[in-house]
Formats: sequence, structure tokens, C-alpha cells
Amino acid sequence: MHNTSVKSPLLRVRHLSTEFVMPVDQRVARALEDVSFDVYPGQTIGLVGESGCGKTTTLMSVMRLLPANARLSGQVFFKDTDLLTLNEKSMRSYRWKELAIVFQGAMNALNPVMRVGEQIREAITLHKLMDREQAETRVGELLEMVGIPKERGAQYPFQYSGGMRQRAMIAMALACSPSLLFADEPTTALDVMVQAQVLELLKKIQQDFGLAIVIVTHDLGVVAELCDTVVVMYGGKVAEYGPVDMIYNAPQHPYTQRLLESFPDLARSDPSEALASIPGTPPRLTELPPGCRFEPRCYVRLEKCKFEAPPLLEVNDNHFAACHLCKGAEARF
Amino acid sequence: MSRRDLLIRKLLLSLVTMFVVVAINFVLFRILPGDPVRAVIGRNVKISAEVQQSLREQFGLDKPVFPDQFFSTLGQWARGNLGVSWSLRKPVAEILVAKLWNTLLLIGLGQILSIFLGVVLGLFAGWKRKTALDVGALTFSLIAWATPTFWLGIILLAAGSSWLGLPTRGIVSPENVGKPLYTVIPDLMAHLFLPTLTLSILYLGEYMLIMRSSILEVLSEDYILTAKAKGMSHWQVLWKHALKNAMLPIVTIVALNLGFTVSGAIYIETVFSYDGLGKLFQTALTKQDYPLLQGAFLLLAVSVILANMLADILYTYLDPRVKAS
Amino acid sequence: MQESWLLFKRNLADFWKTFRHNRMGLMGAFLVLTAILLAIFAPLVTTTSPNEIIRDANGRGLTFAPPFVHGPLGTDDAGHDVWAQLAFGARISLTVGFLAGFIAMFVGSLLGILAGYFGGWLDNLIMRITDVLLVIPDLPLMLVLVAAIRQLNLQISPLTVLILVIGLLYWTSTARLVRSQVLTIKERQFVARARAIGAGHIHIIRNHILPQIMPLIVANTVLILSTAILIESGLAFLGLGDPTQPSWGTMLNFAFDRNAISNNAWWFYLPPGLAIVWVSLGCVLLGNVLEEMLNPRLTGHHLEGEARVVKITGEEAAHAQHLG
Amino acid sequence: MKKTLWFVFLLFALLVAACGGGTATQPAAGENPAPTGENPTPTLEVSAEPIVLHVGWLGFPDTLNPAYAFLTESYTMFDFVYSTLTTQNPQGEYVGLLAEERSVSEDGLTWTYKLRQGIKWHNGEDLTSEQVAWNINAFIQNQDGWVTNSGYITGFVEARAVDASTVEIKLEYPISNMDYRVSFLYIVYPPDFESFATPEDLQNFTNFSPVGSGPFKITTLDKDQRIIILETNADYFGGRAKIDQVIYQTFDNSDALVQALKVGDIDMTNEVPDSAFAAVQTFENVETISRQGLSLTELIINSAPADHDPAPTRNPALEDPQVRLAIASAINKQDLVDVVLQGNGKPGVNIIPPVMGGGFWYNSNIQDVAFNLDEGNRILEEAGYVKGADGIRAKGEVRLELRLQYPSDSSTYPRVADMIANWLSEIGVKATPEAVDPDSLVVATNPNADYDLVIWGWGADPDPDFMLSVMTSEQYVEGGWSDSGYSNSEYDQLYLDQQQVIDRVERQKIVWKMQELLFRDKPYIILYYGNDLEAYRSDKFTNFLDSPLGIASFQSLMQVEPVK
Repeated sequence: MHNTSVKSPLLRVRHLSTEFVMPVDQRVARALEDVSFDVYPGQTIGLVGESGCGKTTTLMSVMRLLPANARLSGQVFFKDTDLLTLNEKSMRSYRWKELAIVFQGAMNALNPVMRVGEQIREAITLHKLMDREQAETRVGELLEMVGIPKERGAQYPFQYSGGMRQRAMIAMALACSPSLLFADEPTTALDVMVQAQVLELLKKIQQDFGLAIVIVTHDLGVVAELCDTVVVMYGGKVAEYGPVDMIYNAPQHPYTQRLLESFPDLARSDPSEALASIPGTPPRLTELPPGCRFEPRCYVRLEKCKFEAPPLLEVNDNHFAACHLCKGAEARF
Repeated sequence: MSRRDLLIRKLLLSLVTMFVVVAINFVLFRILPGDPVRAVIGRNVKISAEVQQSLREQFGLDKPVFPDQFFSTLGQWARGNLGVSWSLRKPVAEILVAKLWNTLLLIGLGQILSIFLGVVLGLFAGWKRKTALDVGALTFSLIAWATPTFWLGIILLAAGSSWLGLPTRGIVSPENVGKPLYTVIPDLMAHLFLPTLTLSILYLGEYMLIMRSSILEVLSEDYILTAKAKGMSHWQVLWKHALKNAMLPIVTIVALNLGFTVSGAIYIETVFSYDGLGKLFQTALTKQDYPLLQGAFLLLAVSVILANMLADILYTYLDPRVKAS
Repeated sequence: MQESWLLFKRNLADFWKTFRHNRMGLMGAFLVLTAILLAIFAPLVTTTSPNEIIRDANGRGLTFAPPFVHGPLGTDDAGHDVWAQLAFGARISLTVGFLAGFIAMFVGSLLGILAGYFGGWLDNLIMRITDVLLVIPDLPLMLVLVAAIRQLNLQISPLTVLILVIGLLYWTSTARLVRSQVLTIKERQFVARARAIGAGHIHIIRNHILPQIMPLIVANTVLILSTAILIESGLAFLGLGDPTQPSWGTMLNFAFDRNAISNNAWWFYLPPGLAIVWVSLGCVLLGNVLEEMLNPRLTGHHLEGEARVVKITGEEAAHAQHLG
Repeated sequence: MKKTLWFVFLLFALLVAACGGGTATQPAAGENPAPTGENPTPTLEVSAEPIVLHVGWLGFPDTLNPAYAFLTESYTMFDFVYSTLTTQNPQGEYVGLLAEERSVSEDGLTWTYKLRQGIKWHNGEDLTSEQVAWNINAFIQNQDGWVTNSGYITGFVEARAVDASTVEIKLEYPISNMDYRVSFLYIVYPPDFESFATPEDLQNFTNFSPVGSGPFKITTLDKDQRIIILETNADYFGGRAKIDQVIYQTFDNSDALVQALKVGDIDMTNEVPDSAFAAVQTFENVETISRQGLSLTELIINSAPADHDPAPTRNPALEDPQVRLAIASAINKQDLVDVVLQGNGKPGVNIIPPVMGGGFWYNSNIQDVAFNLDEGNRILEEAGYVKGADGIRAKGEVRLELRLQYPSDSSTYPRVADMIANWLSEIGVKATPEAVDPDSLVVATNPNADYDLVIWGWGADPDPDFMLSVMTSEQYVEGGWSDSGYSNSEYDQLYLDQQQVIDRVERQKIVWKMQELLFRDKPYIILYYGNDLEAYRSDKFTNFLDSPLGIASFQSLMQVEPVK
């Protein structure tokens, strides 16, 4: 684990809230509320939770890639700049050069009618990092680095296998040597062998370049393998946040506990032995309960959980949880 | 599937379609009532039974419809011989060719204008969804779509001729008849303006709607988000990533739309007294001129089939997913 | 059964909740409904029969009388009340449009389900037929068909001929749409399950497939209605309507044949055209909205402006900064 | 991509530019000098711009071969291009045209025509008496070929050139209306017509660049764009027209025609649609003429003899004279005139229009059946037709349900049918209107006798003979003129008589008697006589000849001159 106390954080997310105004009936869906966490240089953070809990929204909010019906508030400091205060034009210069992203389902993340190499080169020349010729050489290097023969840069995405496409995406993400890489479910929809390759690749990159990675996943196995810090999200809020071993070994939030229980044992080889799923469904973002969002599904709920949302408290050193059952030291954020 | 296989498949399909069209064409026109010999002669004629018989023989109408008439007709069509028009007493092919260019000119101009404007407008409308531009363009398109062609044509005819003094009939002024068209372009354009405008307005709506939904679909694809995440401006994303993807379906749809275009031409040519295939078709119908009607129908249907085939071929060149492998 | 049908009903309720907020959809519904009401209540909203000749003081037919001479919409070339013609014409136009639309829907859905569900040679055959129909220019084909059927002396009324020809030519898009939908539904689990427990084809189609594709069929039918009404007006304009039962297209046919334009009788040639635009626009709006609601893919895209950043107060900002 | 876009831009720019340009070039009429060929008098050579008269019409000639032309548009052109031995003058009298003098022998069997001197063909050759005789003999000997002339030469034996300027026609029997008949025999240029071996070859000859001797010659005939350009024949024996060119252009849309007149794209038309006439009257600088003419519109009732082959397929009730009477009493002819013709016409009674021969031939003693729906109902009630629950009368098995057909090329008849159907429904008769294309309608009426009621019209000749011939049983054969199938031996005999009675008053009696028979039997119910409706730009041209010949007749165009 990296020593987080020495360096200053690369990314500080503070009280980030995101709402979507539904186009049809103007109802407001509160996708994120009061999300805070830090990313230090060279660190790998995992964002976990069920689908719809706000993991991807967090990444999109930070990169400001959300559609027009989204409303953001809070702060997102990259180094010392609050990204949320930038205008669109200055924001563009941060994208890819500082913050790159690998989307989930690389199937559609590459333009089907453009050569892969061309799509990577485009990212480099767009930010005027080098001239065209140099960029082409660089594309070759990048492809080789992710294990794709550079000649195949002249091919189109449909000529690639799923794993190759994901690797090409990673190569593209590295094109401008960003200091922070977001990976949104990088292994979903890939078969097991390929998943392992991609994870291996991410690990290698992390080691070679020392960049910080934020991985969004619902696969706790991936988290255990790659991450040093975990952010567990539920219903648009951070439920628990802390070092990976703390979370795995001493989960504080009932949701985290359930999540870990529901996840098949890593040793268990047959994934078809179903997840012991948590009864109930996540709350609808348009009809959030006033108190703790997990209250309706919680098995240890208190009376006040219904009315009072628990704050995110530091239960241990760098380990935070948002539960009325947890006796925390203080609210750090 | 490789491009070659795909093309062969399309070609076969086109051939089958063409055969069906030919068969329908033949059958349909044979069941049309009326005595064709009478139709040649007209109302006010005394004509002996012998002359009538000789006319029947001349047109091959004395033989059984199937197989004799069917196969002899088929063979002739294959050789480009569409028979002789009963009412105009000229080879059908010759008549059609003369009118074809006029219709191509009209439809071509209308199509080019409306495709260009429709694509541009649809692109912006889809991109700037729900803005005033989009609502305006969408409203225009939907109204254009809902407007009967002939009605719009007549209103424009009335307005254009009274307010702008534009000519109301034909392709060129009588003085310019017989001159090569390129020498009388101003006159030609004055005549083409109203019919082209009518056609353009109608197709424009169609193409705008198609382009709008096409671009909407493309813009919600993940690779657009990737491009945006790369730090590209909206313009760059639109131009470099969205446009080509959105244009691909347009190629196919433009070809498929030709049938619709032909229908439009029938109304427009009727309203503006424009001598093209559309009006010829209608005239042939009222005169029960089977060979002419058959020829016109065949020409229209085959052009649409060919245009579709062409679009398919074009598509294989534009879309790399078909091109390679 | 009826689980799927119940689901369908509940979806309908949900649907109405969303639809209520869609301005375009409401507008479309308004346009279509007003036209239907006009058709139904035609005798109540008019004071003369559409075939009555309005006369001047001397008993002569009052032709081309503008609205301020004879209200509310003046008279046509034969001295008929244009408003009465319009109201009663709605009956014919809508009847032809609706019946033709429903025939198209029925044939299209049936063939689409057959093709999608059974596949194989049947699918191939049906799809090739649609391919052929798709490329044959429709208007010429219809002109010839209507003329031919008319003159075969089959004792079918002209309107029935129109309805049949339009209905039997415009089912291709429905068939394709339904087929592709059926193809995806067929692969879903509940169908496989139903098949596994030995449910018959008809049972599966009725109880599992039909409820799923129903909304789609409805949306598509509404769109076809507008086409049918437009086509009817076009054929009537070209003189293939029934002069004794004037539709809006027939009115326009009369208007143009009888020189309404030269007479500046805008009250004669504008209203029927506007009425056609009114209804077919209504159907298009409605159909598009329905389709969009079924196909939510089109509700947003990635270049749609920027997310709004809501500034938080300075105090809070300072607080956050301090903590960070 | 970029290239395509540029191309599109260019085209668009071109179109926009052209539209601006197009409006500017509107007075295009004078821009192009006429083909100069044999340009005539010195005064006209001084004025650089030829005087062009633009005429708009709604049809186009089917052929310019007089042997086989059926459309009136063809005959309009024949009048300009060809000449006949006699012609009608504006007062309705027959005068010589090619013939200077004409005389008939005592026995009425020999007609002698003395030709004018110095008549030339358009190509400069002399027109000779042999050529005239060749024409008449060709018509007589090749009736299968010269189909359209055959009615006019019945009873002709032969023609002979007596000398260089005299032609003689021998007849089988005296003919009462020789001048009228001869006025329809266009004298064509023999070299153009000599070479055809068979009648079909002759008829297939379209003759689109005819050589004639008339006051105008055709320089351009574009069948695709349907434009005919005629140039004045400077050497015409009747003098030179005051205009240089006449341009005929065809409009498919009558509103477009009216619009063209309004904005001055055309200078005159003799086909103002009845429903637009009132509007045209209000146009600035446009003069209109509404004149009673020779046209009539009738309701044909299937009257084919029961033993006709094929057997008539009609509602048997139509054979009942009372039903015919009831139908006649249920038609408001004045309403038809007021509404359909917008007042430009007269209710019809007889098959002979009232203006023919200045009213001489029209039987004014006949009192028409009055419009009276009650009377119609009473007649049917008395005849045993009882109203059913659906409002349709029936007698036994016979229900009064009738087809009401009309030719699809008319813009007036749908309205007529619509109104008649409404009236008939008031007396318990259900009539179903149906547009049928004209050629099919020809076959349906004759010889198939497969119809009930048909609305149709005739343009009568100036002489009663033709209209009367239409109702003879001899004409009810395939290709004949009869469409009602009317068959009455008394009528047939009267028809033959009137052809041969030279005395005009005697002939009048027979003609009147024939009209009485027709009125009694009602094979036709004559609906109305529509006026000839004409209009011209009075700011551009003047001195049109306002006569029954029409302002578009060659006599009229000979005297038209531009407004100074």
C-alpha cells in the first residue's frame, strides 16, 4: 500500500452531488449525493456497488461528461483546480491529457468506421502533444505495449476481438500519458481468460507509469486483486470508504457486509452457485427515502435510520462508514 | 460476409425482384379492361371488322395471353423493345427516353437540394435537440410530411405565378423549345423553380427526419462519449465521428425513397404540366395505352430497383465493416 | 394467461402517466380526436346537408360564395356549404384511412408474427415479398390497381376498392417491424419456458408475444393511418374517389377541377387540405411520440449541451477547502 | 465528401441565381427573332421584333393528318394550314374559299367550282385543279383510309378537273347541304399523301410538318412539350395576317391556363373553363366573350333494341317511357346551367342547338318537361314503382338502381353527375356516378350496350345533318356514331329524306319532326347548351373577330392586330 499521508492527493472529490432532471415529467433523480473521496498519485481505487448506485455517474461527473439534464454541485479538485469551476473549453484541455477513461463495453466505445490507429493518433494530435509523424510512431508503441501488433492499427474495430478492443482502448487512454485513469467496468462482457489479461495489463501499466487508477466495478474479486482503497456506494451515496484490507476484513456498514457475503467465494470455482442476493431492490432515485437509503433493506436498522441520514464518519484511520451503528471519531469531509 | 458475396447476394435479390416486377407488370396490365383496338381508334371512327382484326394481329392480341403473349413480351422487353405506343404511335422506348431526362432533371434537382438541406438541418436539429432550431425544423418536417403533395403544388403554383410571375407550365418558354437546354438555363430555371421547390419541401422534411433520428442514434453511441472524453469539441466530434456514421443509413434510405419520389413526380408533373414520366404515366392510364403504361411502369420500377442496388454497392464501399474481410 | 396481458394493462397506465407530460403527443391526440369528433357529430355541427344547393334571393345557386356571404366557410362551385362538406367529408376520409390502416396493421402483424415466429422458408417468402413491394413505386401501382379493379365491374363500391388497395399495399413496414420484434422476444426465457412446458404456438403467440408487441403495433398503426389518409386524398385528387361520398380528397379534386384557384376561393381549397394536414399531422405526432416512448434510446445523446454546475455558497466552499 | 458538398452548393447557388434571372426574363416573347426564312413586307422588316400571338389551350392535336384526325385541336390546325373549297363566313353563310364561284346543275347532280387565281402551296408551288380533284377522288375511293372524311362524301361519285381552274363533282343524288359538306374537306398537298399503299399506312402518317395553302404554316411542332409555332403565310391568297407568329401552348391544368392569361403569358384562349369565367371577367386588361355555341350536353339513356347483339345489359325499367319521363322531370336543368356553367349556357331541349342556322333548325314548338320532383314521384308511383324501406323504388324484382357514367377526361361532368344523382335520389332512384375513361365508354355504349345512363356531350356541326345522323339505327354498329342505340324506322326514313330535300323550308319541317320523335322517345335527355367562353388580352391585341366562328378561327386571326 502506498503511503497516502506523504503526498498530497491528485484528485479530491468533495460533496459531489449530481441530479438528473427527467425529460418527460421533470422529476428529479438524485444520482449522487454528497460524495467525497481522495485519489493519491499512483493509487488504485475501486468504486463498488450494485448497478445504479452512482459509480459510473461519479466518473462522468468528474470528467464532466454528463448530459445537459444533469446538475452538479460540490467540488472536484484536480491538483489545485476545481474542475467544476472550469468552462467547457478549459475542461477539454484536462480531458485525456490529465484524466483518461476506459469505458465499459469497448465493443461500442470505438468508432466503427475509423481505423483503430487513427483513433488513437487523433487523441495525441488533438492535444498538440507531437506532430503527426511522431504521433504515428507513438501509436505503434502504444499498441505494442498493450500486446497488439502495430500493423493492426490500420484495421477497423470490428476486425478486433473483444479483448483486443479493450486493450486498444487502454492504449488509447495512455496516449497522452495522463496522471489519472478511470476504468469503467473494464472487464465486463469479456470472457474469463480475457478478463485476466486485461487486469494483468492494468496492473502492469499502474506499475510502469505510476499513474492513479479509479476502477468502477461490481466485481469484488477485481477489487481485491487490483485496488488498495475501496469506495462502497449505495443509492448515490458513499456507504463505506477505506483501505481494501480493512473493508474486506472488517466491514462496518451493513450493506458492505451483505455485499461481501453475497459475493461468491473467490476460491469457489463455479460461479453458477448463485449469489446470495440481498433481499429487496435499490431505491428509485426519484423516490429516495428521507433517512438512510439502505434502511428498507437493512437487517439491523434502528428507528432513527428511517428519518435521519447517517453522516460519513471516520471509524478508523482512513476508514469511513455512513451508518448510525458505527461509532465514528469525526466527520472528516 | 465478404463484399463479393454480399454483392452477388444483392444482385440475385435484385434479379428476383425484377422478375417479379416484370410478371406483375404483365399480369396487371392484361387484366385491365377495355378493348385496346378500340382505344387506338378512338371514339368517332367507323372501322371495318377486317381492319380491326388486322390491328389485333399487329399487336399480337389474337394469341393466347399465356404463354404466347407473356414470353414474346418478355423477350422483347429483354431486348429493350417495349413495343409501340397505341396512342402516340411511336416506339415506347423512344417516348420514355424523351420524358426520362425531364423527370430526372426535376427529381435530381429536388433530391440534391433536399438531401443537402435535409442532412444539414437534420444534423443540427438532432444535435441541438429540443432547442428552438430542433422544434422548428421538426415541426416543419412533420407538417411537410403531413401535407398532400398535390395540394402544396397547387398552392405554390397559385402563389408563385401571381406574386412572382413565374411560368405555370412546361420546361421552357415556347420560344426556347427545341434548343439545347443548357443554352436557355435562366428560362429553364424559372420553369423548374416551382416544381422543384414543391418537391424539395416535401423531401426535405423526409430527409431531415431521417437524418435527425440517425444522428440522434449515433450521438447516443459510446464512441461519441469516447471522442468527447478525448477532449474534442462538439464540432470536432460531430464532423470527425458522427457525420460519417449517421450518413451511412441515408444512402440506403435515399434509394428506398425513390419510390416515394416517383409518386411525388406524378402529382407534381400533373399540377405543373411538366412533361415527364409522371404525367406520361397518368396520360397512358387514362388512354389505356397498355404498351406505354407497361413501359413506364417497368421503367419506374426497374430504376428504383437499380437505384437500390447501386446504393447497396455504394454502401459496401462506404462502410468499412463490409469492405474488408 | 393473462399475466402478460395484465402487465400490458399496467404498462398502459404507466404509459398514460408519461404520455400526459408529452406536449407533442398531447397535441397529436388533440388533432386526431377533434377530427374524429367532427366526423361523429357532423350532423350536429352543420345546418345544411352537404348536398344541398344554397340559393341566393332569386333562387339561383349561390356558387363560390365567400365566408362572409354564407357562413362559416362559404360555398363551393356547386353552391354546397363547404363547412358541411368538410364535416361530412371527415367521415369518409377517416373511415377510409382507419379501415385501410387497420387492414394494413392486421395483415402486417399477422405476416410479421408468422415470419418471425416460425422462421424458415415462410420467413424467407414473406420477407422477399416485402422486399419486392418495397421497391415497386406505390402510387403507379395503386393507380393501375384501383383502375383495374374498378373496371372489372365487381360491384364493389369505389371506397371499398380504395380501402382494400391501400390496406393491402401498406403492411410491409409493420410486417418488418413486428418480425424483428418477435425474433428478439422469441429468444427470451419466458417463451422458452412456455415452450418447454408444452404450450402450443397459438398459446405462446397470444399470451406471450402479442402483449409484448402490442404497443409497437399500435404506434406503427397510428403512423400508417396518416399515410392511408394522405394516399386516399391523393387518389381522390386524381379522380379515383367516390363523387357521391365526398372525402376531403374529393373536395380538393372538385376544387381544382372547378377552378377554385382562379376564383380565389381559398375557403374552398384551403380547408380540405388543412384538414388532411390536421389529421395526418396528428397521427404522425402521436405515432412518433409512441414510438419514441417505446424506443427510449432516442431520449438523449452525448453532445446535448453541458451539465449545469450549481454553485454552492462561498461559505460552504471555504469549509470544504479547509477540510480538504 | 467535400467535393460532393461543393457540387451541391454550386447547384443550389445556380438555382437561386436562376430564379432571380427567370423573373427578369419574363417578356421572353420578343427575345428571339422569328426564323427569318421568307420574311415578308418591308414594313415588318423594320420592326425588329416579330408580332407573336400566344394562345393557350387544354388539348393537343392527335395527328395533323386529315385522313385520321379526331380531336378538335387537329381541326383548329387544319383550318390554319389547309384550305377548303367553301367555308362559313361570320354571318353563318357559306362562301367560297379556294373556290371563287360555285354552281350546281339543274338536276342537282353536278357541282362546278371555279378556283381563285394564283393560289400557292406553302412551298411556293401552284395549287392546281388536278390536285383538288385528286383529293376528292382519294376521299371517295379510299374511304377506309380517309376515315374522317367518309361521312361528308356519301353520295359523291367522282371529281374531275375540267380545266386549269375548274373542278367538277358528280353526285349520285341531289344533296341538300353540299356547301357544308365541302367545307370539311381539307385539300391536302398530294405529294405528301400519294405514296401510301394501305389505309393503315395512310393513317399512321402523322403529318407533323404539313404543307398546305392556308394563312399560317407550322414551323415547330413539339409533341413532348406540346407547343406549336405557326408563322404567317405571306403569300396567302386571302391576304397577309397582321401578326407574324402564333404560338399555341397546351396547359394540363385549367387554373394554370387562367393564371397565364392573368399575368399575360398568353394573349388569348378560347377554352376558358366555365367555372373560372366569372373570375376571368374581373381580370384587368382581359376582355371576355360568352357566346352561345354549337355544343350540347346530354344524358344518354340506354335505348338499344332488345335484340341487339350483344344483348343490352341495362336496368329493364329504362324501357318504360314513364321512367324516362320521371327522370326527365327530376332534373333541374336551370340549376345545372346556374351551377355547373355558372350561368354561361341555356337549359337543353333538342339535339339541335338553338343557334344552329340562326335558330332555323331548332324546333321551338317543343315544350320541355318541367322540373318537378313531386311530379316525378307521382309518375313512378302510378307506373307501379313503390318506395322500399331504403328509399329506393322497385316494381317486383326491378329496383330503380342505375349506373350513371361519364367520361373521366371531363372536369364538368363529375359535378353534373353528382347533382343528377342527388335529384334522382329524391324520386327514389339510386344512381351511382362513375368516371370511366372515354375509350372504354365508347365501347360500353356502342356496341356493347352495357350501361344505364351516361353523361356526355357533342360539338355539333353548323348543319343539322350530323347531329341527326347520330340517332339513326344505321349508326348503331361498331365504330358508328350512335351511343344511345336509338332505333326508329320512321326516324331513319326522315333522316334520308332531309339529306335530299333541296328546299330549305321543306327540309326544316322534316328536321323539326325528327326532333319531336326524339323528344317523345327520350333516348337523350338534353341537359344544356354550354356557351363558348373566350378571353383575350385587350392591352396587347385588338380587332378579334367576335362571331360564331370564334376568336381563334383563322378568319379572326387574319384580322387581329397588336395594340399600338
